[in-house]
Amino acid sequence: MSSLFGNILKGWTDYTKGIEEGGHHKYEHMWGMVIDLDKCTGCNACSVACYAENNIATVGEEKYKARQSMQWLRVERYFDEPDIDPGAIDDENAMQERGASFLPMMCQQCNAATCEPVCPVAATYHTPDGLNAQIYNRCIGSRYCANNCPYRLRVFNFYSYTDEDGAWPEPMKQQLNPDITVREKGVMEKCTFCIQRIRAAKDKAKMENRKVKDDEVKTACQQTCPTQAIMFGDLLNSESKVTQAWERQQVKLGKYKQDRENPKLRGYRVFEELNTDPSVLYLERVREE
Amino acid sequence: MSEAALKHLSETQTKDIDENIAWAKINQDVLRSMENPRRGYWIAMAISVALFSVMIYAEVYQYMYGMGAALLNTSHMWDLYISTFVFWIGMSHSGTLLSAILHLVHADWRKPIYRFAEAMTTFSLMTAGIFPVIHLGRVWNFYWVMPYMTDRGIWPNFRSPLIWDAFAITTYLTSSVLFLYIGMIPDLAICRDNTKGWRKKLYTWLSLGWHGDDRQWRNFRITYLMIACFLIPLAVSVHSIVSMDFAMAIMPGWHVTTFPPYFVAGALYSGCAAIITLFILLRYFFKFEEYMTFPILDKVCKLTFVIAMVWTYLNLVEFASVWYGHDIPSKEVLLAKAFGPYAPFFWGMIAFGMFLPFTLLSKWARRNMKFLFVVSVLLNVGMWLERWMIVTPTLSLGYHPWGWNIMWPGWVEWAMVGGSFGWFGMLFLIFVKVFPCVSMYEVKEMVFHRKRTIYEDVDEMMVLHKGAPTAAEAGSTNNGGS
Amino acid sequence: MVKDSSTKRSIPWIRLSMLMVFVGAIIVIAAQVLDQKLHYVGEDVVPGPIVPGTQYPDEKFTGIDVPQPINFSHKIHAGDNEINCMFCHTYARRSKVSGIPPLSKCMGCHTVIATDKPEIQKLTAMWEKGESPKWNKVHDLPDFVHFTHQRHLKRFLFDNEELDVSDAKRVCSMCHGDIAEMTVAKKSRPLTMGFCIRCHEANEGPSDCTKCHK
Amino acid sequence: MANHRKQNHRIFGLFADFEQAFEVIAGIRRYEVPGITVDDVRIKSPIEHPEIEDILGERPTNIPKFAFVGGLFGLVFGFFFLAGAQANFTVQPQGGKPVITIPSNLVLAYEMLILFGVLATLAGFIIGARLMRKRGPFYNHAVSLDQIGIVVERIDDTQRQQVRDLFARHRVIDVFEETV
Amino acid sequence: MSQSKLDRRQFLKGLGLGGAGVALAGCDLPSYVTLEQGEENVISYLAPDEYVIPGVGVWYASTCLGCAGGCSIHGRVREGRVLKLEGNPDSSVNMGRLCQMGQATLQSHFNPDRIANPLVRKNGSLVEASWDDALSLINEKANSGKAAWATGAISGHQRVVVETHLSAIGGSNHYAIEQINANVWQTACGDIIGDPNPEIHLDKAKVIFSLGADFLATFISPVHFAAHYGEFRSVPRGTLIQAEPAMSLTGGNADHWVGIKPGTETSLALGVANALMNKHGISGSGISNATKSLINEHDPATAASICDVPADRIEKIAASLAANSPSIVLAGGTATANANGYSAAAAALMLNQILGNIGVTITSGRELAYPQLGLIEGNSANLKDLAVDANKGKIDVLFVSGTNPLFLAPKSIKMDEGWNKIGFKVVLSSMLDETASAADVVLPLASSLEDWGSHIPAYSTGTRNLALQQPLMEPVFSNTRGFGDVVLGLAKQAGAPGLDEYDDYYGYLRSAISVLKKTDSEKEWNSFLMAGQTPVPSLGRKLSYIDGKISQTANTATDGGLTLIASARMGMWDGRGANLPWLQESPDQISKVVWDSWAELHPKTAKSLGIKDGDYVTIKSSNGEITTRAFIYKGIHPGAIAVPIGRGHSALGRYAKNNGVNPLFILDGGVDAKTGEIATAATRVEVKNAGKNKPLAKLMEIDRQHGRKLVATISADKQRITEGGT
Repeated sequence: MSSLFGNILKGWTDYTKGIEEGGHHKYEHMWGMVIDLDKCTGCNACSVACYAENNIATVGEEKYKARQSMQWLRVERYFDEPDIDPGAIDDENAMQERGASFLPMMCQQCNAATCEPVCPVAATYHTPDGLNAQIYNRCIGSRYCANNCPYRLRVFNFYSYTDEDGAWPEPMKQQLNPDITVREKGVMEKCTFCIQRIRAAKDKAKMENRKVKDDEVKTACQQTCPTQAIMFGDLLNSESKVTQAWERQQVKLGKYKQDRENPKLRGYRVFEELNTDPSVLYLERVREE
Repeated sequence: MSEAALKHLSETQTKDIDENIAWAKINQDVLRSMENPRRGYWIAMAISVALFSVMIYAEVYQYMYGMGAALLNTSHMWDLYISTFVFWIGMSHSGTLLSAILHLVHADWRKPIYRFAEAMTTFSLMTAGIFPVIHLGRVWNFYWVMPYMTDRGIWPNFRSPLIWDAFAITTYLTSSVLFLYIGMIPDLAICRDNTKGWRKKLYTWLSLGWHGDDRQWRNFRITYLMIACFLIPLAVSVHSIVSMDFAMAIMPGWHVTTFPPYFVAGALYSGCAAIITLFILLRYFFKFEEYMTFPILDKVCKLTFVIAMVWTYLNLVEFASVWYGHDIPSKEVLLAKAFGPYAPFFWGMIAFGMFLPFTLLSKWARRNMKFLFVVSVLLNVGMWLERWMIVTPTLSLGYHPWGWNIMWPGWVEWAMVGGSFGWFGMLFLIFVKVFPCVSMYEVKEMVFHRKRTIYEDVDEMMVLHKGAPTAAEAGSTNNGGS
Repeated sequence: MVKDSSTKRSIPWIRLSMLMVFVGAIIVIAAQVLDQKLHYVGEDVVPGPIVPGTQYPDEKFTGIDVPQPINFSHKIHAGDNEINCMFCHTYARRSKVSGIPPLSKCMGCHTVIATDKPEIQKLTAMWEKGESPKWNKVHDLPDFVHFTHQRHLKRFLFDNEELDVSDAKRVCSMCHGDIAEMTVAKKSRPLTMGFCIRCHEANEGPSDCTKCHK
Repeated sequence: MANHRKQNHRIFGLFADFEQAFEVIAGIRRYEVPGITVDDVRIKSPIEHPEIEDILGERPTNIPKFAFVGGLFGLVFGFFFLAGAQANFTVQPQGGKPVITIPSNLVLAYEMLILFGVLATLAGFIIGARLMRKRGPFYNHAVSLDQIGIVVERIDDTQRQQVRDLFARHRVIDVFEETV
Repeated sequence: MSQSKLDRRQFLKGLGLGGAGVALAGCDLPSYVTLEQGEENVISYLAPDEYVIPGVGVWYASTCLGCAGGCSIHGRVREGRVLKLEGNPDSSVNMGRLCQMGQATLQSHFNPDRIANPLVRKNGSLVEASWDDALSLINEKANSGKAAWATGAISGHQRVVVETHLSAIGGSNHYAIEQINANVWQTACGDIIGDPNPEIHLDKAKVIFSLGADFLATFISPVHFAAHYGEFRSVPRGTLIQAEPAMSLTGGNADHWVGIKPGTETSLALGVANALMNKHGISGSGISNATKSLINEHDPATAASICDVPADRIEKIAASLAANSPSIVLAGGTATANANGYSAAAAALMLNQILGNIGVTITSGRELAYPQLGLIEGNSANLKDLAVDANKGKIDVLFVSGTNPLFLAPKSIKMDEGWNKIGFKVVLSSMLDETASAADVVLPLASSLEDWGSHIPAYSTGTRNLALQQPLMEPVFSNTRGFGDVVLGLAKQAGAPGLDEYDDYYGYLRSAISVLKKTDSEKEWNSFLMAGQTPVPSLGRKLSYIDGKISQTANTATDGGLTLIASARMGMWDGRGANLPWLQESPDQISKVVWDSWAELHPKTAKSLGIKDGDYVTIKSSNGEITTRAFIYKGIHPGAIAVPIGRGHSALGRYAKNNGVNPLFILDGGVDAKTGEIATAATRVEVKNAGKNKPLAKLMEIDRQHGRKLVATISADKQRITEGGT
């Protein structure tokens, strides 16, 4: 009975607080990212590092072709430049004058995530770290969250990859990271900002009775990035590089339209206008005209 | 029934029902329809079972290989399962809603046909309920959507439209089963009195000792009325909630304000069409020419046409609101529906859903069984396409161009869709042999009241002034029962 | 005198309906009180070996007897000789896993102590062969559960000024029961999620899923 | 007053002609049988007769109240159930939405309202209609077919004959009696 | 020593490998089922070191052997299993970063298709044998006749032992084979500025003008250059100009990508030089008259017509080079993979000279004080030599390791005939690749994460370091042996002097390094291992420009057909990546294709040939044909067709086998005139539609953003206004 009705009388107002407080709880952290698209060379090291860190299954050509691939971090490549030379791509005889545009896309860890409210079993929810968590063992695979993700950044285990002809034939199993659950078939998964690393850092900090330091948590993609185009840190920690970068770009959380006195600043968030409030800030790619 | 006779009937039959029909005949006809199935019945049953077993096989296959067996992919997380789910939910609306509404407005022509319509409601709900379950990635955990107490202290997420579905469908199923059952009690009593063996036991148990005294009738009438009142808002809410699966989502083409009424209208529409189909089938197989008469069919057709127009209107409203809105992605989805790879199905939906109903305007069509049968089936095909065109094009053309791709359902999905019809047919076929699919007592009421309206004045005179009627008058007022 | 007609009987409908509303409300209130008691008051929670300043559900569970390669007796070590748990399970305070003591640790004593016992001889034989015994896991959580001994020891032992390290046994017994009375370890607490949750609620532990599931 | 008499005969007449049956009731209403009021009359019919009820007099039922109470309970219970569950399940704040979300809870409470309402109605029906108990006296299959029966209760010997005559006058097909 | 080795090994004995099995039980069953007792095992440590804690990862330093770059890595070891590799932040090579191939080294280590036991060819087929049999067989065969070694890039003490063994068995030829190399550029640098491996300061440059040098992916030390590229892009932001026939990763990141006609890079460089001198008054100091006259022949218009590049584009390049100093001009990759490769490199250096970059952005490197340890970069000329010598019968016994000649060799150089002429072939390999499966004896090697070794990185600035490679875990396949151990053993049994004191390679390496570092203390040694590298004495060089190497600029004949470019990609590399699912599934940076080869075509060409995206195209040269699917985009010169190297294996395990095509097979014998490098970008081919269409498996099915703000681009001028920089 107790867990049936519980303590709704206590702090009713707490429970009914809305988006302006970002939910009812106090955030311990607000992990965020900055990706400089001018430095990003699209070399894919981040993507492979992600496979290595997070026990992501490789699916093989046929399934990849059927778009059942499992990558959490995909480096997209575009050939058009709407902001500099819109017409260029339509000219059959032209050359690819300014190279290609690369865009590393991982889960944007939205603070008003569209995936969270629709999950029937609350397998995806918002953590006090400001992360968009996915609890694999709670997931029943209704796949509503993925349908509702405008970024298409959630991947689903359409098959079972754990058996011998799967993604990890012996002895590849030995490489699997014990800090991460290996997902079974029928489970939704996505980028977690390397939550196992965050947890390790937080536990370490707690053991030493201190706060988590900036740069103490490095995500796999950030750590391996050859040009260091990826920055990761705590947006609540005013000293952190990420916070400073966000401030420099005059981008704030909790808005779907930034009012910046300098419109030429490079910072922007993908699909910000959908009011998903993502935590990943991209810096515009720069090219000579 | 012979061709000529049918034709003749279609011209001569002008009354909803012939009030001089003998009551005993009503009982006989209906009870006969419940006995010794003929060959056609067994063939139909065999087909249904076959389809259903294919579905079972497909489900087992999918269970073993994962959802990939259904060729779903990162962009198309949903496909036929959900659209067929919506389709069956839609089917379920006619029966109850029509029956309830017409009951409230005292349209007594509903009486011969509402029984099987309500049965249809129940069974299409039971069919619809299958789909959300089989489309789960981990189907063995489906019960986690139910709000049950556990020592882990975790609950479903009541924000999720899927949970609303679960609640709504459970409620709707319970209520419509009760509606069907309560409406059936007097008939069950009749069956009880006229059968023997296991059937007698069954009906005795089900008829709850009904013996038709005035107290029971009074309570019965009120109960029926109350439940009808409950069901109308319920039915509306159920399909609005189903529509919210989409309307609550952010995806272009789903995030549409007019979806709830649009879905409800579509539901009624497909339901009416289904009623016509079953009407014709039952009438043909069980020789119910005297009860399921042309005039009633005529009325149903007109109703269908009206609802079709409502649906058409809402459909056009949706297009317009998208077209004149500023949401580019939604507009892209709309254009892709019309001119993209799914265009044939889109236009098929438009043709069947919007234009075909106009044939119902012609009297000839409304009186031509074969033609009507084809039309009604096509209307439902159109409505199924509508659901598919709601679910899939949006998924193939979302916000992020990376996710854009075309996907065609594989055999597993088709097997599930076909199997659902098998399952439905199976249940319905069992129903018509176990329960009276025409409401006997209400047909009797219909007859009785129509007669009273005729002889009203005579009665007045007799009761108030002359006292006991003479034999001659009595003969003229004999209801033909004895 | 069976005079049946509902006209005679009149039920106070309004009052009845009010009553129903009250029933609903009362259920809720009752739940509140019950809730308070269960979650935040220690009395009706039976503590095991007392760990000051904590309440936790004392649920019993009778595990199966898991055979082990060496019939190690916790009773002799932790019980009779009162060796601190963390003397052997030395990793518990430094890692998420408590760890099986390395063979070298056993040999540290058993080169001299009780060398005549058959089990010890088994041990010695293994040590000389340079192979480790293959222990069977007794307290085995699902793989999607990431429990960490480190943090729990810190919370209940090291940060608990009423305890000092020698009382480790008490803290361990919160989840492992009275191991000191067993020979080879045996599961004596359910270790289900409910078990964890109740303890976390009673002691204001974190309620964030990702603390354990990732 | 009728309800003080000790007589305990019941008489049951079966009529083929509904109009005649109504005549009998009309007759009783006109006190053609002294001491017998419409309160002592019950009819058994294959169909329902709303029109008879004004003759037999107003006999209200409790079903609407059942429905009302059931619905009300569904609403209250539904909302508190959900709210309580959510309040206990505080680990699931989502996208900055409140823990107890009024709109969704209202939708669900609404469904619960209808569910409990319908169930209560059914209960009311079963209680009010005296279903699921021994079938009453004088049940005749004809009643479920096409004939209407009239039961007159609590009559003594003198009235018995008068009632029989009344029945006979309206071409009764069959008459049964019993003494309880 | 051997004692300390024992300790070293000891800690690797893990808490069993239960961990992986545990994780794999997965999350699909309700918890009460997985709350099991006594189902899983724990193997305790025997006698662990103090710092080894179960459940806590320990990081060990080692060296990545993904390519010759020699990045220093840290491997995360937990419960005795290496789980993840990261760059070593202290390394001057990769500053803690790593490329995808480095990350994927793990999978070559845990690869299911590794060779577990020695194989010996008995009546035609390879059968498993014991080490003793294999070695004794080698012993009787190897010491007779002319022996040779074929390796990949090799350095450090492995090189020493290999050469010791070679001399012990009386062989002289050591073929170091690397298909992907910067040989032409380095030779040119050696000849012209007197330093084959100068320091290239991308971060200092304001403009990078690169003739085909894919320094972000395949040029000498990709991670290092990528790191510097990052700084080059940060404020003040430099401009990257890339001229190449087919877009490489570097080209994909260029501010100006110049799709140039294959083989005409020299003319482009001359044209730019011409514009610089005539329009921007750059005095060609130190330029010989011969060169000057060459330059004068190439006024932008002429150059443009030769290179099929708009003249104003050449002007633009010259302008930005003139305006922003210092700049840097590189040549490599496709630019140097044709008959004129050497002069292209020379022309690039000439441009550096007249722009005054030499000594500013191109400064002198340092060379190792111990040349015998130095890196042999390896090149494809050696591949050809190997084939030629083999055909001439100059080789009776061949030891192969770290390279795959049978896969890399074009048909035209008749490698397989030569191979069959070789009497006795021993392959030391961890994977059964084409070469290994054609060998007489295959010795299974430990993976690079199980082995000892010392390496000289291909490129590093400042002091030269000796990168140390140490085992990160117990061998996955117990019967494999380290490269050093095997070669040392071979050398010993071949009677090489002075090796008997070392019972294994670890001992050898340890003593050699202690000699090198003049210390033998355990502490020092452990500090070396912890750092993963240790500085070694090196001597500075000085640069001096010698002109006149630009021999001729004649273009390859332009008869019908297209020029096939066998393009090098980071990922598959020269084919060694093909057996790693992570690399197979990580999309190519430009085409985004996975798990298969593709042929890049310009839409114009495609239209004229009637080819659509995803069509199978047959590419036919004088040496045969390959059929693969077309990828049509505008990052390639209309006169060229590019097929990536690395796929099309007939062996090398389940992931690589029968996957894609190998463009190297159909190259004609063309080589660079000066260095003899196999010209991978100069083969004339006929391309026709094979008539079948099957869309490629790609990450992206779209090339444009369709009005979404996904990758926003801002012009550099605007960026300078807001973020400064000139």
